[in-house]
Amino acid sequence: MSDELSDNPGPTRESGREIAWTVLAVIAVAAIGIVGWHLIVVLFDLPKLLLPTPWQVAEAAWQHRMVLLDSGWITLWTATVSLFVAVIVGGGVSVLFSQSRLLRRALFPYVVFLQTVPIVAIAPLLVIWSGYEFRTAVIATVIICLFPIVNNVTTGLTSVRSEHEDLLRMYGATRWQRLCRVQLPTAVPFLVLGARISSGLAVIGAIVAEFFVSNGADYEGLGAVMTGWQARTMTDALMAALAVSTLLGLILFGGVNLLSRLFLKRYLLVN
Amino acid sequence: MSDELSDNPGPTRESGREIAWTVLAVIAVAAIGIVGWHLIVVLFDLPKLLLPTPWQVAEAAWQHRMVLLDSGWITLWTATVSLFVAVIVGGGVSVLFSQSRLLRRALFPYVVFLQTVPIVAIAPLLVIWSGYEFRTAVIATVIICLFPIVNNVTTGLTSVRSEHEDLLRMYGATRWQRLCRVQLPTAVPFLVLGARISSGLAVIGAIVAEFFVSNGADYEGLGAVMTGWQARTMTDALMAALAVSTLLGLILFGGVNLLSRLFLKRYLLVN
Amino acid sequence: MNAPSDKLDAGTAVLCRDATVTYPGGVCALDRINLSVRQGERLALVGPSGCGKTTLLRVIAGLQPLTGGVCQRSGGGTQRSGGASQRSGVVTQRSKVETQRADSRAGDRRSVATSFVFQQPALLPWANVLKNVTLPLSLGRRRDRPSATEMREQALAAIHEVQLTDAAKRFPHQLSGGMKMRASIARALVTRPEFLLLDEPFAALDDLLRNQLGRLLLQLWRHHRFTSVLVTHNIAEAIQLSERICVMHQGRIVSELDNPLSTSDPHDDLRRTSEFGVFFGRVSDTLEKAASPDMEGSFA
Amino acid sequence: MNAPSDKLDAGTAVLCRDATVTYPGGVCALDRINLSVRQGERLALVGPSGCGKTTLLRVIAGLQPLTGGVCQRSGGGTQRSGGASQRSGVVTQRSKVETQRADSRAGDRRSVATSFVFQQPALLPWANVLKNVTLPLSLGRRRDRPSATEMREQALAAIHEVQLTDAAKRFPHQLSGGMKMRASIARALVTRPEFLLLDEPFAALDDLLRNQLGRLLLQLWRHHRFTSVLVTHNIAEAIQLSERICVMHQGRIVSELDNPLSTSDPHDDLRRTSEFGVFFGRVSDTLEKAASPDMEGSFA
Amino acid sequence: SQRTEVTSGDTADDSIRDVSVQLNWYPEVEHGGVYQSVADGTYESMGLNVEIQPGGRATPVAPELAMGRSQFAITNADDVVLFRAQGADVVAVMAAVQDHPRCILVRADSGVESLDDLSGMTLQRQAGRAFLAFLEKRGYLKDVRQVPYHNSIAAMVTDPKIAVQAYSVAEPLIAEQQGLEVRTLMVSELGWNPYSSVLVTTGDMIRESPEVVREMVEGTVAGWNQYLTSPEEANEAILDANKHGMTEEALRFGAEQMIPLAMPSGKNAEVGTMSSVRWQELVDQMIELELVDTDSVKAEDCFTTEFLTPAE
Ligand SMILES: Nc1ncnc2c1ncn2[C@@H]1O[C@H](COP(=O)(O)OP(=O)(O)OP(=O)(O)O)[C@@H](O)[C@H]1O
Ligand SMILES: Nc1ncnc2c1ncn2[C@@H]1O[C@H](COP(=O)(O)OP(=O)(O)OP(=O)(O)O)[C@@H](O)[C@H]1O
Ligand SMILES: [Mg+2]
Ligand SMILES: [Mg+2]
Repeated sequence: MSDELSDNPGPTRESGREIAWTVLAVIAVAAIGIVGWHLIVVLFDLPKLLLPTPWQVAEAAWQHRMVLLDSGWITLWTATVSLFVAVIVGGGVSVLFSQSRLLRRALFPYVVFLQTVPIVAIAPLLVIWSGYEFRTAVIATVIICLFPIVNNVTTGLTSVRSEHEDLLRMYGATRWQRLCRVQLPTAVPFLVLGARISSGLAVIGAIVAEFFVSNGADYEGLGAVMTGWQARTMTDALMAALAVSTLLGLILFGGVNLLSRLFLKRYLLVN
Repeated sequence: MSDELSDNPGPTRESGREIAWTVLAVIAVAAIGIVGWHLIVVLFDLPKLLLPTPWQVAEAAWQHRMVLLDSGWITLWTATVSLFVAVIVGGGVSVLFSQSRLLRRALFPYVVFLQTVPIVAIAPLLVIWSGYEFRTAVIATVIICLFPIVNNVTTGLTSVRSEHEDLLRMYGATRWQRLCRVQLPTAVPFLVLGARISSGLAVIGAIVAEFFVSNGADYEGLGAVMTGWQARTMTDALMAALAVSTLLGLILFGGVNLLSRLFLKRYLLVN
Repeated sequence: MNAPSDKLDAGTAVLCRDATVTYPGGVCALDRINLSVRQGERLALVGPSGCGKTTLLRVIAGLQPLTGGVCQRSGGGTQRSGGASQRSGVVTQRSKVETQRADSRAGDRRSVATSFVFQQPALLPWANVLKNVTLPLSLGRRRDRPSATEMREQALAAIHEVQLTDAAKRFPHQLSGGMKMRASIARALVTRPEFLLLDEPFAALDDLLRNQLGRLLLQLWRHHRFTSVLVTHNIAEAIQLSERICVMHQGRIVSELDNPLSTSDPHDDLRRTSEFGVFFGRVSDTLEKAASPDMEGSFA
Repeated sequence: MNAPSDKLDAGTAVLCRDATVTYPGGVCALDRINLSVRQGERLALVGPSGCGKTTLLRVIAGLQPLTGGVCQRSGGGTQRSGGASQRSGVVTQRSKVETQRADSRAGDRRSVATSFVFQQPALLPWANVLKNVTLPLSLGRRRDRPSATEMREQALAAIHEVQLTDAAKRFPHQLSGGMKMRASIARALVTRPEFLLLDEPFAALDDLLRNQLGRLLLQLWRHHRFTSVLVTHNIAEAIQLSERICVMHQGRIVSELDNPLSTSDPHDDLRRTSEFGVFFGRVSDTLEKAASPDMEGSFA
Repeated sequence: SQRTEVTSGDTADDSIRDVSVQLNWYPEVEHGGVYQSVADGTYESMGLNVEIQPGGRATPVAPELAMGRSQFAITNADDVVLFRAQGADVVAVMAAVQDHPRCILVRADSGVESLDDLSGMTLQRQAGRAFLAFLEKRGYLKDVRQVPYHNSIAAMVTDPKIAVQAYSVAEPLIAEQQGLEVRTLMVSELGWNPYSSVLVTTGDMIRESPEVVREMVEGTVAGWNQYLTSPEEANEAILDANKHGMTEEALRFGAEQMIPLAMPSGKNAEVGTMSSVRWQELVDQMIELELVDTDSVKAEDCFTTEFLTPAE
């Protein structure tokens, strides 16, 4: 998961064998979890409405596979776009913040505001201003994912090692040079860390945004589907949808990891 | 905000003068924001229930000051306890993860699950299992704040510098010694970074949990109050509540920063 | 703050008056240092570990704010007590702001191109040797910045001078300790600086390389007549590479010795001459005397 | 994997056979090294920067896996090719798992207490000097671990030996370069190791301190007769502190020279004797010959 | 339906007008009349191109009207009063449902026979709803633990001590489908009975385009009349718009339940009518419950019946 920061960059570390082991381990845990779940349902004789058995959930998933696929795809798209926007915007804000301590201190409380404001509470306002659009869902989701990026990247940009600071001063680096040559590379591991957190938040954000935004017929993500199923107390289908949302989270999380390994590896090495 | 990581530990850095400047800057930004907001309302002649003027919000805040104070206090308490629990639990999980690569890989997807599952969707289940209690709100909030801690601390624990690894191997450190002497100190800056993100999430989590968990009698936080006001389209009071929630976020955020400065300073210095 | 009265004489490169540095912990690393370096002079600083050599070098470079006294550098900024928080983004006192501006402007203009070989290599871990060495060429606001190919060529030449050609594409974590220091030396030399500050540059190198690089330095000096301040523990090295040797002890300059051998061309047999032996002994004795208990008492 | 045939002779501390290390980038840092170190022997490794000294030391310490050959240490583990991914938590080949276990068990038992002075100080930045020096005493599974006060006293004694008493409470970032190395040396000596590996320990120190610490090492050796391998660029130091000098070049040991002066008590005038001069010249020549173009050709 | 033909004839030469109706919740039987008129082309024949904007959680009905994104909306009468108290010029022009379907659902085995027996129960409710203030004021909620409504009746399955706020046209069926016997306690019987499924528009709209309002009202009344007779076509449209939250069965059940609520007297003529007495009563009640300030809302501003009577 987080080994890039500590492991030597041996090309054979991530061998196929190891990946196979990982997959096996994950499946083993899943198997244990599913059996445990089933036992709980059976032992306590829980009604389906409260907690369906894994098998019932699987059936529901199969029955609603097209809906899950379609809406899952839409939600994934919302989450991905939002994460991307959050990285860009958050990175930009952080760069601004890194340029002036005063600016940072003056504006940081307002970034905390974005983080603290319950999206559930401002979603209606967003809808009023921006309408029942994909755009609105993205804005809401970006608000949710922004803070981890800003917090981490700002910290990264202001964590330049003192020896590098000296170097920059010696050679009269301009702000811009300082930023590109040292600050941004220093911030990369922090960005990756933040983007990982945001990748999960993006999925949850997209779903919550959809609770509010996708009432219209033309835009129907997992969140909208889940609201409907909840109203009909279709607990089994609801749980299938939850499983899909987790899958989306893992996809985004894995994507962030993969991209960072492919393109940012050299910045992740601690020497 | 994040200067501990880069600045020299001069005792006079955080001088009173600088704090005064910061406060001034924050207030200046607030003033600009409030004036802009007022102008927008006046220029576009927006109805009060769409966007009240700052003054109307202030009036509403004053009018409902007792409610805001009481419920804000409850929410702050929920968020604080949850953040604390999240740090303990998340730290524990991370320590487990740091001990075995296989364990880490096998279980990490399930931590991502916690992060991705919309609390809105599982809150009803939680309530059924745990009741309309403070406890339930804490559980829901912990679920929300856990991931940033686990993600960051695990990364920190596995980011031990290779020179320190060598040192530990040379002197035959046990797992436990390795953990206490090197891994945990290495992970501290990562923990602080994660706790900062979680401090905001804790407030939003507590509010969202209260949407589901509050019971009219003895446990009624900001979230519950906001639902009621939203139903009555009391936009002005709602915005006052949002302001309070931001305040709570800032308090927690500041608390995390303060504690880390007081007790963890030596671990935050990059040398 | 650049008051006219502070102007340096034409021939003076550095002038420190009562320069004092007390670190936050209370350690007095520099204790009322008075020092002047002429343009084009080669000065060596020797002294026991922890006596303040690195601190003095950083003061001269403008990297270390003073807690007392003044230090001026021709074409550079003025360090004085009060300009304490140079790395802070928020400066509240007007005088501080000005001092800082003067400093950074000076850094930008680089009216005197300065290079510093730090005691630790301080390479950028995410850049390979070539990129690290190219860095100083690509920084600053110079109008006449060389093209990318020129920069590359100059960097490769500097890398060749420190015998790292084979490792030009390697990253710092793939280098040995000595190789890192050599990359750092190449980075300092690549700009052909007019002012060179060297903090134990050769400590991690073997004698052969040390001599070769020493010769390289002298050769460059004959062409460019740069001003240089060299910190070293190696008295022989100090004698071979400098015109004047300042002996430091516990934050003070306890002795300045003019080097009688400085004009000679460096040749390997220099060390075997009797003049060398005599002067070596003098420096050595000064050092030991400074460290002896009674002297220590006078500084404590 | 600890097959009986691999057992070392009683008097042998280290035995490397065809030990080879090729780094991921393709650099061959050690090229079929054959080396044996006797119990209680003082060995010095000299050679140009980047020739593989640090790598060899790390192989001997068990920190660097081999890509070919074997290296055994008495009471310690066996390094052999195949135990490549020692820091990985997941090892798939059965043989790898076993190798690793053997290694770590050996480390835990510490049947031979080993200390390593790394080329970089490698201090824990969040601990002050005293805590850093106490560290080795508090690690491991030793039953007879000293009490906290004993550990503190031993650490303070070691700190006193490297003349850092005044700085015992300072943190690494408050130390000068030489002081960091001294703290690192104190940390290595505090356990009174039976096997001492030193990677250019005195490079950042002035001659006076260097001599004092050298004398300290010899004194300890007379009492404890530990085995030691010292990497240094300083030929004089190698002569004063070792019984045998191995000259390395480009990953190979090109020459082993028995030190005729090793038995003598170290005194400051040793350097002025003619025997010293002669042996110094021999080592020096060997080094230079190794680096000369025609030799270079034979290694390339 | 004859009237519809006449009107459509009057406006035949006018260009088609686009109007949007904002619903206050996910599409359901409460919006049946509107869907009916869209589905069977009633609106179209009157020259209106009606677009239905579905609602959902926390739908900002009044702001949508104020912003002019929708010209009409469906909401409850008590919300109209609240909106007006907040300064939004929202006016009711037609009320489809005379008796409010609001009810409290309890399990048959809970021992609760009427709303008087609620004490000791846990009520899942949406905080801030006006009927709660009413129940509270009248003392029905003494010793009742009020907790948030989870948009589902799942909690009742495990706990007989739980009561859930509901609409009599929807949740009882869901409970039945889950094999749960429930009792439906109507709040309207206690005297809290605002109109439901109220068609609202803005004062500006009434002043500037009264003919559009009139057409809209007439079309919607016609739609409701049709829906209460044969809901199949509209139900299909509703299901299409809310396929995850609705089922055919639920819609059929809801439409059936709707008939007595929309026509307590059983006469078609009653559909859509409003009386100033009931509006006045509602406003008085809300003032009494301190939901709105005295004098902030006048009952006569809340509604107009001018579009319910045939044009002169
Ligand atoms: N950042 C710091 N904070 C506090 N004290 C410091 C700091 N840096 C250096 N010192 C102290 O200041 C004194 C002088 O340090 P300096 O680095 O200048 O020594 P030096 O002459 O370069 O020594 P060496 O030859 O060992 O590098 C030392 O006592 C050191 O402990
Ligand atoms: N982690 C690594 N990855 C790749 N190459 C490496 C690595 N470490 C060292 N090397 C290379 O291996 C060779 C030997 O390195 P080593 O550190 O053993 O040299 P050394 O003899 O200690 O040199 P020095 O005297 O400069 O410290 C060098 O060419 C170096 O570039
Ligand atoms: Mg120094
Ligand atoms: Mg080395």
